[in-house]
Amino acid sequence: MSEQIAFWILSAIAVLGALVAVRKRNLIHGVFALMIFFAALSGLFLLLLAEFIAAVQILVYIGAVGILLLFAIMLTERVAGDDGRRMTSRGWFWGLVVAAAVFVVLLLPAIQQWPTPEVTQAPDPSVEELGHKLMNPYVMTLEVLALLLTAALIGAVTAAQGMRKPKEEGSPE
Amino acid sequence: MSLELIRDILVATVPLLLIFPTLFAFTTWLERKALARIQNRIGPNKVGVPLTRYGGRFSLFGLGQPMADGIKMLFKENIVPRDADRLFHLLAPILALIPAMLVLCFLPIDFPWINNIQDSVKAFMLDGAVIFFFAITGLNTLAVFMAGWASRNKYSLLGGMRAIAQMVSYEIPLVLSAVIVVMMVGSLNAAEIANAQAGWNWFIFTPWGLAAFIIFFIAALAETNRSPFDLPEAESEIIAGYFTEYSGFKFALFFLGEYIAMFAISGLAVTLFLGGGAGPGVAALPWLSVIWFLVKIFALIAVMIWLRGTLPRLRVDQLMGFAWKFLLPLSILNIFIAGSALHLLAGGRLAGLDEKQPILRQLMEGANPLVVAGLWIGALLILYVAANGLNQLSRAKVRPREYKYAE
Amino acid sequence: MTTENLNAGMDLDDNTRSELERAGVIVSQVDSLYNWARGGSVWPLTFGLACCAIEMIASATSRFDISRFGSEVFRPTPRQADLMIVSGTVTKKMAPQVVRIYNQMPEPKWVIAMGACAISGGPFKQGYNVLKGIDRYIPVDVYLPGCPPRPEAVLQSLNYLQEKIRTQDIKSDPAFTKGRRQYPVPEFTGKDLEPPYNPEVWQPPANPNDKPLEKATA
Amino acid sequence: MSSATAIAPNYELIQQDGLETSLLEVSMGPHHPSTHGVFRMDVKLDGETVVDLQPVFGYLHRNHEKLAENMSYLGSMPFTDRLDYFNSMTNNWAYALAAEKLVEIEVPERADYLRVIMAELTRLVNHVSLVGFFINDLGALGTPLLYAFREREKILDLFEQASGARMMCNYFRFGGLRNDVPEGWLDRARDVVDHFPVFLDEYEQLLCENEIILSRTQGVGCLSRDLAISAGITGPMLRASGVNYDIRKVDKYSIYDRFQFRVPYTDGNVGDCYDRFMVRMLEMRESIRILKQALDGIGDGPVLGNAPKVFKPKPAEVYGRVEAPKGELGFYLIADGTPKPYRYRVRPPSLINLTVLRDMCLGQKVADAVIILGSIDIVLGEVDR
Repeated sequence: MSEQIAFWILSAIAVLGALVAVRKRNLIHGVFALMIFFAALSGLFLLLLAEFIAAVQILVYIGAVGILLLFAIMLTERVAGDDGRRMTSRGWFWGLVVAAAVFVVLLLPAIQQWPTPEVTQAPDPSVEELGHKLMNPYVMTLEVLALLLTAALIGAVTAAQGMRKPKEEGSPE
Repeated sequence: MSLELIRDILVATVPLLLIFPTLFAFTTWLERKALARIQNRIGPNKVGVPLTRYGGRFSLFGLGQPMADGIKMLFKENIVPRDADRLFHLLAPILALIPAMLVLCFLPIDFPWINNIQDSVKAFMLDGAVIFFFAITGLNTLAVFMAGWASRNKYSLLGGMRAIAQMVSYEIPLVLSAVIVVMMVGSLNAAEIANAQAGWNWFIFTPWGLAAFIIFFIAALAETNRSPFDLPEAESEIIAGYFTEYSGFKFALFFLGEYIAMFAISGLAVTLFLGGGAGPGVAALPWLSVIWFLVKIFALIAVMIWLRGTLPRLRVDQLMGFAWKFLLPLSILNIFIAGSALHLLAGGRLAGLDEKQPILRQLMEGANPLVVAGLWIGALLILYVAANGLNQLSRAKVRPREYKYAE
Repeated sequence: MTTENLNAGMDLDDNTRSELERAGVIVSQVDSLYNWARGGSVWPLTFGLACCAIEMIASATSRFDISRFGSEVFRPTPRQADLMIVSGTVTKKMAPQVVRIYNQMPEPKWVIAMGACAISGGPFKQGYNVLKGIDRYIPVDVYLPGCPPRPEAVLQSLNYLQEKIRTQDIKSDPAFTKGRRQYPVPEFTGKDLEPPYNPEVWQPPANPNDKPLEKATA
Repeated sequence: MSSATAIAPNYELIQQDGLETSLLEVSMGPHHPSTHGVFRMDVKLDGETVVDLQPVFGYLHRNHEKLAENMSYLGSMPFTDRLDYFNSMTNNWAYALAAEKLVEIEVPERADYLRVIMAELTRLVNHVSLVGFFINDLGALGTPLLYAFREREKILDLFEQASGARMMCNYFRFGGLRNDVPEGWLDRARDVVDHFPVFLDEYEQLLCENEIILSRTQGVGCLSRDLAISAGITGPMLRASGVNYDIRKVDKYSIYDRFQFRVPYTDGNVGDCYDRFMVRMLEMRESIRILKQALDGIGDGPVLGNAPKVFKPKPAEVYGRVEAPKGELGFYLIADGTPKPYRYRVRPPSLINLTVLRDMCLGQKVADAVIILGSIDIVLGEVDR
């Protein structure tokens, strides 16, 4: 019961945060709304007992991506937009259609398996298990990804080298 | 949700919210007194028991000072600049305090009253407690930025920008030095890390642990904006930095948040490197572990105060250079050293270890003392040479100069 | 420091006393606790104007040590300060800034006019660019004479101020009755400050010969 | 951003890569914790880098020169105290020298010795407090400053015993001193002077090898030899830029030719904040040398020649100058035969040393601008007068 209540509250916060993030013209307000969305998402992960993912969600998305966004915004000139102006574009209809299509596609696996089969074996989402998974079967994937990210980081540094002063390379990961 | 659970949560959290703010008040007094002694002064000694005259008989070494400051701040007028972003201006001090308070739950302090509550309520029993700690302390950055941006003051903005750059940079060496401990224990669980160091098996007594502790402490100073890394609030340059426009109780909240963050990060350092609640006499009297934990926290805070009284401030580019060019390579090298050492100690039996026990201790049991001694000397040597070399590399080149005398 | 202020807490008129009785003893207790607190924690502003600033700094140093009274926390920003020590000559170019900084301070706030110059213009009174006393624009709580006053005198003026605070009555304290005291910032018009004084806080002294003296002193 | 390039010709705005950032304009002062009084720097910042800096002063203009023109010659003496309020004794001396040239008064020997003692003690007070303030600007929370002030108090006690006032001594008179020092003063002075090197050792140990101070001050705010000479810089700042110029040696005014002392200066290679700091530290040692010799060599005798209190000098123009702790302090007097000077002009070392502030700050960080200002050693009473 309490999980249900928490789920609905967190979901409401997440949706509201996402909406505000999209609608706000003031960039800083938008970023902070986005962070609220991330925080609510992290709460939802916690409800699913995925505590490691929840922590990483905060660490990476709020701590790193959000800060990076703030940095990018501070480098631009006009921060505060006009909140009063309505945000419409001519292609809103097609946008809506595409959004709906993506939503359906995402839900497709769940729809296909309707009604949901009984869970026979409870997952064990402990950090330890995750560590073993990462270090045994998926170690190659992890390393390749890490290499890719390092390459991207070095590339970013190289690209930024010509500029005035290297800003933070960003993510603490 | 059962009543017991709610009771347990309250039992686990409410005392923390009472104890640490009280300690904060005491720490401000301690800091003022200690700085005064460093500077050849006496420090506050007139304001003692409430409702007595100043300089009365009951001055109690000025222990009433924090209380007077607190009451005064509470009733001080709250000013919001006209152009400020009112919502963010209000939220920033609150957001600065909440993460600092929150992470206190992750410190494995065995208060007597939490022995009876269920493990699932204890935050430090979480499998990923250490990761959570870093994730939540990182939110402090946002509060600082919010304060700097919302005040619409140029000094505040400069302070906020400095704070973000500094905190994001120093988080990396901070986390990387904690990785060493996680490697040696094989767990992210704060309670397990503390238990692994029971007796005198503190990780600071290993070469890589010592190096990691020093890196961690330096990065922690920067994370909590303490001298010599107090650039975001550098008085002589940018007035009061991000809280230039804060008055009254909001300012007090910032102050409180800053000190609670100091407690939290020192508490983590104690958990990771200084054996948690371990200390003499704990085996006989379990409640002593609380005392030892707090004593260790205060020892670290005393060092912070001492540094504040002695060192000047770094410049912003030197600060960043220090994090990226010195601390980061050193902490990565340290991880390599620790990993190789564990591997050498294990001699191929790493896979056969009991996963529920701290790795380092199992390895140490069957190890040859000569190998251990060789490893330690080697590790210390490598670290020393590396630190020296990095220092030479990252130091700015200066032209030679000579002082002459004319008769 | 005037005597009325000193005795404000003790000589209650009947009206206030009956009001106090209705509110119970607690009111007066809260009063004195609050006065104890704000008197013991007067944080000055880091604000030096001229020679006196050095003696103000000296009062915080080892030999004199203002921190004994809880006042060594010199705040660089007016937002967090309680006390403004106007230490030194206020020129006509600086006076608008002084008033502006005073306006930026949150209530309750106090002012010490330190040194002859801040009180009356001091030795430079005859100068064309010197304001003849900061009390023309902002209310001054303690006048501290000297040129410059010794650090001990700074400490004594702080003690006077604490005495004054301790006997203040919250109900009649301007800090709580009026909202933040903000006074019009004078403007330097090239010749003189406009207006020459703030009539709310200062009036030209009465001439014993009963002749209006406004123009002459301004 | 072409306008920005125009305002800062010798700092290359790095905008080539198309990153359009806006400049931040900050007005530092007149109320700022580290402007050493009421001084304002209008700073344009690119991030944290100073691209333009305009000093604004006049916030402490107290009409010193105009007041002096309406006063007898001796009447201005207490006002000179308040010029550079750290060094009232040397201010007195420079003015007394000018006036003594005007009316040609002889100064008794004992008075000359006492003048030297007072001036060198003043130099100690000034340098030691300046170093304290300088380290304070670096962010050291006052510990070195408070140590410096602890020593300063000892010297101020001597001043007080001699003249009756701690800071505004008003001790010099045309033709000597106002009064002789009290009995036992010389012994007490010797005591203070003997103990000062102990403190200096401690101070040097604390500061001169500190890694943070080294990295903060070396290579910051470089002043080249040529610019220093052409801008008319004097005092320790000039010597830190590698010019051996000390009025005590050049003019040999008073009895400075009787003392053995050296003038520390650099090889002119760098001329940064560290050099200015070090030159002052070294100068203090030499001051102690002079003080020891003066305290040993002082004899008995009167301290005031027979100078009238009010006099009408013949029309003339004179310039008297001393090596004040901050540089060349000069008084230029034009007498027109009346008891008041026709023109009274001060050559303030602080103001003239301040003229190169912009050149030293451009391209540095904002934190450096603060310490560069601190290393110039200005006192606003003298800058604005």
